[in-house]
Amino acid sequence: MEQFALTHAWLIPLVPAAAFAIIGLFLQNFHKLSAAIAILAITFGFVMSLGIAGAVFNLGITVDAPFVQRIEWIKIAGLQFDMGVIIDPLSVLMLLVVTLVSLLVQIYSVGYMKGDKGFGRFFSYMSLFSASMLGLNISINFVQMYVFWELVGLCSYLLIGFYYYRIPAREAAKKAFITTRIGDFGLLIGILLLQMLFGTVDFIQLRQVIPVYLMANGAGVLTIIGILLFMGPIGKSGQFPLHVWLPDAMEGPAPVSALIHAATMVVAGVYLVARAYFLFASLPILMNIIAWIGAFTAFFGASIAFSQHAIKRILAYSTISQLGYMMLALGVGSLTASMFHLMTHAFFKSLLFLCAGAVMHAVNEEADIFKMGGLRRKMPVVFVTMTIGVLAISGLPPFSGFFSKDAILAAAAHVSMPLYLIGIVTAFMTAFYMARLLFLVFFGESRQKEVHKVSRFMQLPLIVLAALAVVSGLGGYVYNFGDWVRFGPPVVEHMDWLLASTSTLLSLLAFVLAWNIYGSKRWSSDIIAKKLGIIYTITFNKYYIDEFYALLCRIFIDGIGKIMYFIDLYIIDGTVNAVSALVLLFSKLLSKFQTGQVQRYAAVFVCGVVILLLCTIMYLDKVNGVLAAGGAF
Amino acid sequence: MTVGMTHFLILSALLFCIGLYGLLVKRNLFSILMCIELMLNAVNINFAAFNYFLPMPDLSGQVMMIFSITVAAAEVAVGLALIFRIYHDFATVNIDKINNMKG
Amino acid sequence: MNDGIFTVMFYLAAIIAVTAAWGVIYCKNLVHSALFLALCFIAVAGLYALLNADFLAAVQIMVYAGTVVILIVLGIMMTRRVSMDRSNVMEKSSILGAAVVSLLLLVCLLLIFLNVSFVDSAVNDIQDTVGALAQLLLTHYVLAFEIAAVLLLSAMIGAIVLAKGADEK
Amino acid sequence: MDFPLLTIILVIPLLAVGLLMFIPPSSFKSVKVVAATAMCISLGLTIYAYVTYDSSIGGMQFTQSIPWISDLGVSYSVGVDGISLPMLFLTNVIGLAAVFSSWNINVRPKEFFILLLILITGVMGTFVACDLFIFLLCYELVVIPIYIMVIIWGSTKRVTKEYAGMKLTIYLLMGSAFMLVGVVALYLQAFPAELRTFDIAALSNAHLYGTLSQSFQIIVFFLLLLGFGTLLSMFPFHTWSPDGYAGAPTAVSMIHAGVLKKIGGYGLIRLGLLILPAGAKFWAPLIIILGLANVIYAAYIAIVQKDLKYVVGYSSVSHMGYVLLGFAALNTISLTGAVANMVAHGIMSALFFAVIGYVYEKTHMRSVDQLRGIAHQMPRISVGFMLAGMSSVGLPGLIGFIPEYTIFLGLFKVYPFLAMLAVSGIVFTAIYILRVLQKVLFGPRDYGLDKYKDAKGAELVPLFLLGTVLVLFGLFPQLLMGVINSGVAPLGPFLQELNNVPSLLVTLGGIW
Repeated sequence: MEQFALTHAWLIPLVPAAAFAIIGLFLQNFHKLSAAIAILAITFGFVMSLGIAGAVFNLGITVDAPFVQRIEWIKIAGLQFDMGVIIDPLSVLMLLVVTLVSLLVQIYSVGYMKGDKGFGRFFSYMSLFSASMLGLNISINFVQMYVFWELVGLCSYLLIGFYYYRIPAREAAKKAFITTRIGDFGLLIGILLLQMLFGTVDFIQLRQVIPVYLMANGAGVLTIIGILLFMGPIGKSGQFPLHVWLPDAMEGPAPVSALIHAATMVVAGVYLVARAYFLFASLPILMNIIAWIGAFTAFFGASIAFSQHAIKRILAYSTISQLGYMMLALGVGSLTASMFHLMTHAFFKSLLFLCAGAVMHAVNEEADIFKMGGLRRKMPVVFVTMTIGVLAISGLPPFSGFFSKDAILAAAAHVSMPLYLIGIVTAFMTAFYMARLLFLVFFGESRQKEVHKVSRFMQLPLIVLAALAVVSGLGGYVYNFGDWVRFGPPVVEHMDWLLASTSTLLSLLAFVLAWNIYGSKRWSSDIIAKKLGIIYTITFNKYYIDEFYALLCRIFIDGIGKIMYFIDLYIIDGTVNAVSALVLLFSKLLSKFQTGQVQRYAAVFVCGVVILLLCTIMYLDKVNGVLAAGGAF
Repeated sequence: MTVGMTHFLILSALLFCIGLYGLLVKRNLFSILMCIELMLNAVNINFAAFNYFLPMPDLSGQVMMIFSITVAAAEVAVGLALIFRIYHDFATVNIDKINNMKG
Repeated sequence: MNDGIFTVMFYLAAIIAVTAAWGVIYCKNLVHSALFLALCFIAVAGLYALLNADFLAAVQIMVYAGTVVILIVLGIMMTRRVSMDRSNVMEKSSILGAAVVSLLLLVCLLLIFLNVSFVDSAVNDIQDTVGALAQLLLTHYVLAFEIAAVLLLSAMIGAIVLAKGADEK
Repeated sequence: MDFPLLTIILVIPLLAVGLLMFIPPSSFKSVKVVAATAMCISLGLTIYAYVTYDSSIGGMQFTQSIPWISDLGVSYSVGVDGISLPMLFLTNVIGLAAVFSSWNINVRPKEFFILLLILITGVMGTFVACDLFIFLLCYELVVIPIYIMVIIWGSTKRVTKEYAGMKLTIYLLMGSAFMLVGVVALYLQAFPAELRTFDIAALSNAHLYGTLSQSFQIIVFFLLLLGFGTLLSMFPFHTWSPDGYAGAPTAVSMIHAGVLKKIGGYGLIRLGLLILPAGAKFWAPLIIILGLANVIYAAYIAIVQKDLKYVVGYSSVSHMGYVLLGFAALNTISLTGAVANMVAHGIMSALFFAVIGYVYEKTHMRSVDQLRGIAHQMPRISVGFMLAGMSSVGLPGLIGFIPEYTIFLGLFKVYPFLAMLAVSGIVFTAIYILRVLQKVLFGPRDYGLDKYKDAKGAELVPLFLLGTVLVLFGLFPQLLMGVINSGVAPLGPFLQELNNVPSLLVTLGGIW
């Protein structure tokens, strides 16, 4: 079984892809069947991933000695791309996380999407997404990764715009695609430059040639390439300044937000950096950039989440913030911490999103948390699971977030104090806004009269994810996550209890604060908002970045476009039309000579003949010569 | 001075130019057609003369005349038909009135 | 043929032809012009006969003096509306230009003809012209001959269609 | 090869034309069936040729040569290699799609399909011709039907169809006039009088004998560049393209944008590069600049367009810029990419025009402002739109990605900084394509559009056919790249030698 799973790992993305094709082409209108096929396909993927995980443990496959399969995709003179499978603990972790979350989210969707006209379409997109994401996870080279990278982007586009009849949804979808495209532009250039420099984009080969190159040529060009490559993750993982699409992406259905915009696709950027860590880790300047962008994004996202009202938007900014954490971890050199957090975050954040979906489902798609309240009695399962999620993300022991976040903070503290401080402040803020969310939604007096029931299909995944959110951190800590998913030699993790207790205390403090403001209403939130004044306004309006981008776009895209069109229409085409008008004018002039009087034409014709004859006269002696020689004409 | 090639050529030139003059001054389509026939005849005289006076083993010149006459006959037929048509459409055979091609 | 007679006959025919040609354009009555044209054609036929083209002389009389002129006269009849008296006047305004152009052409032609020295010693004296012509037409010129036949046919059809009027059905 | 496959492929549409002459104009159905059958057979044979073409040997295959005007060195000779075979395939696919997308033509359908088939034959002829004379002949054969079709079956929006038809025709003829001058000069110069030939292979060797001096090559290549560049809608000779497509009926837009334009790129490679290498090398920097202008300038303009056909028109100008870039980078990778991009763009623009044609035919609307949310009423057409749009954006898994990637890669090897600019085109493309897609396809249901039906029956054939090719060549690019590579890879050493030939930059540097 393990051996089979290992050598047939390529089936993991292929089966959901087949499910996509079958559902998309034939089964759009057979709702139950399409859901069954999609879930079966991803279950197959999960089982296979488990098998591969077993194989990795038993056969001693490590990050230094991965298992690789490849097949030729393109081969032309001077260029060859392979498609293939790379199996090492890193990719196995991703496979497990993606298949598991995807499976649970799809089960949840059976309940969530019930009665929607696009049910079949939804599951076909979900299958396509799973296929692309899994394909991305097992990529053996940059080009394969780029291919799937774009495909997950497409799925994200399709799923954000799933409710295509809603204008915000379609606008958000467009925004997501174009914003990530800007990042992909850099990524593509980076890949091209790598290909040019080394003649290969294969991870295994690059890993061998890059140190040699660095020894010989220094880090200059590679740093530029690295920055360009990093533009991709900035776009895809919602890092500042290309984060703007992620909050808007919440226009998609809640399961989509949970799966794509929290657990899997957005971490593709983190995964790319991790996969190519041999490149990034050898470039100190770049590592600094990554760390600072990550730290800034973490703080920045949290500060906006502070003041938002829509439940999924808060979670979206929280996702941005957590992704910042992961980048920070990568930047400070701890691949282990980053991937650890990636895993735990995938569980608790998708849990949170699914809970949010359930809440919104129950209260008629109301999104504003200030209009909710007192839901803990009416939906106890959701309340309990959501609380677990909130505790996990706030980093309280013994929930998973505690271990992973602590690992990141510890790593940051080792490298740079400012980064650590930003991290710990962000942790405090995270706890505060999550508590705010929790208290506003589930405590206080009830404002909804009717609450829809949460179906079984939706409850089961919540419970499983909640369980994972509890144990995944502890499990990882106990079973030495760092032995497997690592860069460089295995490091023995040990808790830095000082750091851990500091952050725990801060989180508790945040909870108390939030309870006083939002739970017991001891302090009025409005007054605080007023006191904070301009700061509150700025964060509430997301630092006006969207407006700024819209302005840029109007000036540099529409404005220049209009100017160019003007040039095209009146200068280039104008010249052409002027030439044609000139010709027309000339022909009008000439046509005056055409009197329509045939006899005039004849007279002119004869004049021509006369001229020809005059020419003949000039050569008359030659004619005579020919005649005299007895020759005929 | 014996009558030779040159005489015939001059005669044909004379006839041709008279025909041309008529062609240019007349306004009646029939008249123009007649002038054209005149010019064709002038040309035919040349053929006959060349055939007769130049060292030539056969009657190729006369064959050319036959073709020329054929073409002239065809031309008269079509020309007359055209004139009928024009008369039918314009109710005139005066060429000045037929200037639809005026630019 | 005797040289003297040849000369006399030539001048006679030439004078008739030129005079008749002048008559064609001088006459104000269209029918008179047509009659002069016939006369001119007959004179030209005479010239052909002088040039050992007896078959063509006959053709000339039959086709031109006979058919063509008659056709033209018929046409004149069919399109006649008023009296023929002034049916064929010259356009006063274009006389000068036409005269200049024609004279120019004439002068040019004369210049060329008078300055080219032809060697007209040998005279093509084939007796059986009809036979020789037939021989040539059906051997060397057979393709042109056939094409001429097709041309006549198509001219005939075209003339019928044109005269009948295609749009009248 | 005993079996004259290519000749048969060429002759079948003409046979259908002959057959159509005898079908009464009133029986619409049989006219369409005959045309469709002919194109089906032709496409079938082309696929057979594509499959049996031996890429491991490469070179001209399925050749056939019959002397025609031996005094001038003209012969009817046809054959395909790795560069022309994909183009032939493209022509047939789009030809068949064009026939089916014109299924609802009810104004003089007989004349329409006769002209369409002649047009397709002409285009195919240019691609299979191994003789320059035949090439030109077929090219001229193409221009006239297009004019008539635009004038009779076209549509008038911003510009009248008469204007559009005239602009299209005059531009093409102007281009071909330059080209003709160049070709005649080439013909006269390449060989001494008694050896003169129009054979392309022989002419391609002429520069080896030194008869074509460098300055001669530079001048003649410039003439060819004007001709083919106009055809390829090279900046600044591109304005015919959006106007022309806007006025033309669907099938003409499809064929014109899909394959006819590609004759420009094909000609630049086959005649420009192979016969006049020094000229090509000399002008390469200029072509790069103009190509970049195409890519970015046209993309910018496409962003502000309202009429769907104008968007696609400018988008095709923009994509042709990539072809120019791929050509002018002058290495095997970029050349492969250029040829592949011609195929890719052909398929996607044909699909675009097909779906726009359907929408226009049903609603008589083409403006982004008027059409909204048609995914509600026309889901199948919307899928076609999405496919075309996404491959235009260069999404991997569809046909557009690999060609662009290879072009970029080839260009990076020569002009890295300009290449970065070129890559930015992918962002602009995404902007204008997505703007159009989301406005036209998505959004609230417009009940005013409810009376219009989705595509069905024969109308689905182009969507399915072109969509299949898009996905197939996207997932398995080797099917396409392998064949092209067999045509381009042997040029490697030849292109290597070109490195030593001076280019425009050297001359300019000298003046400096």
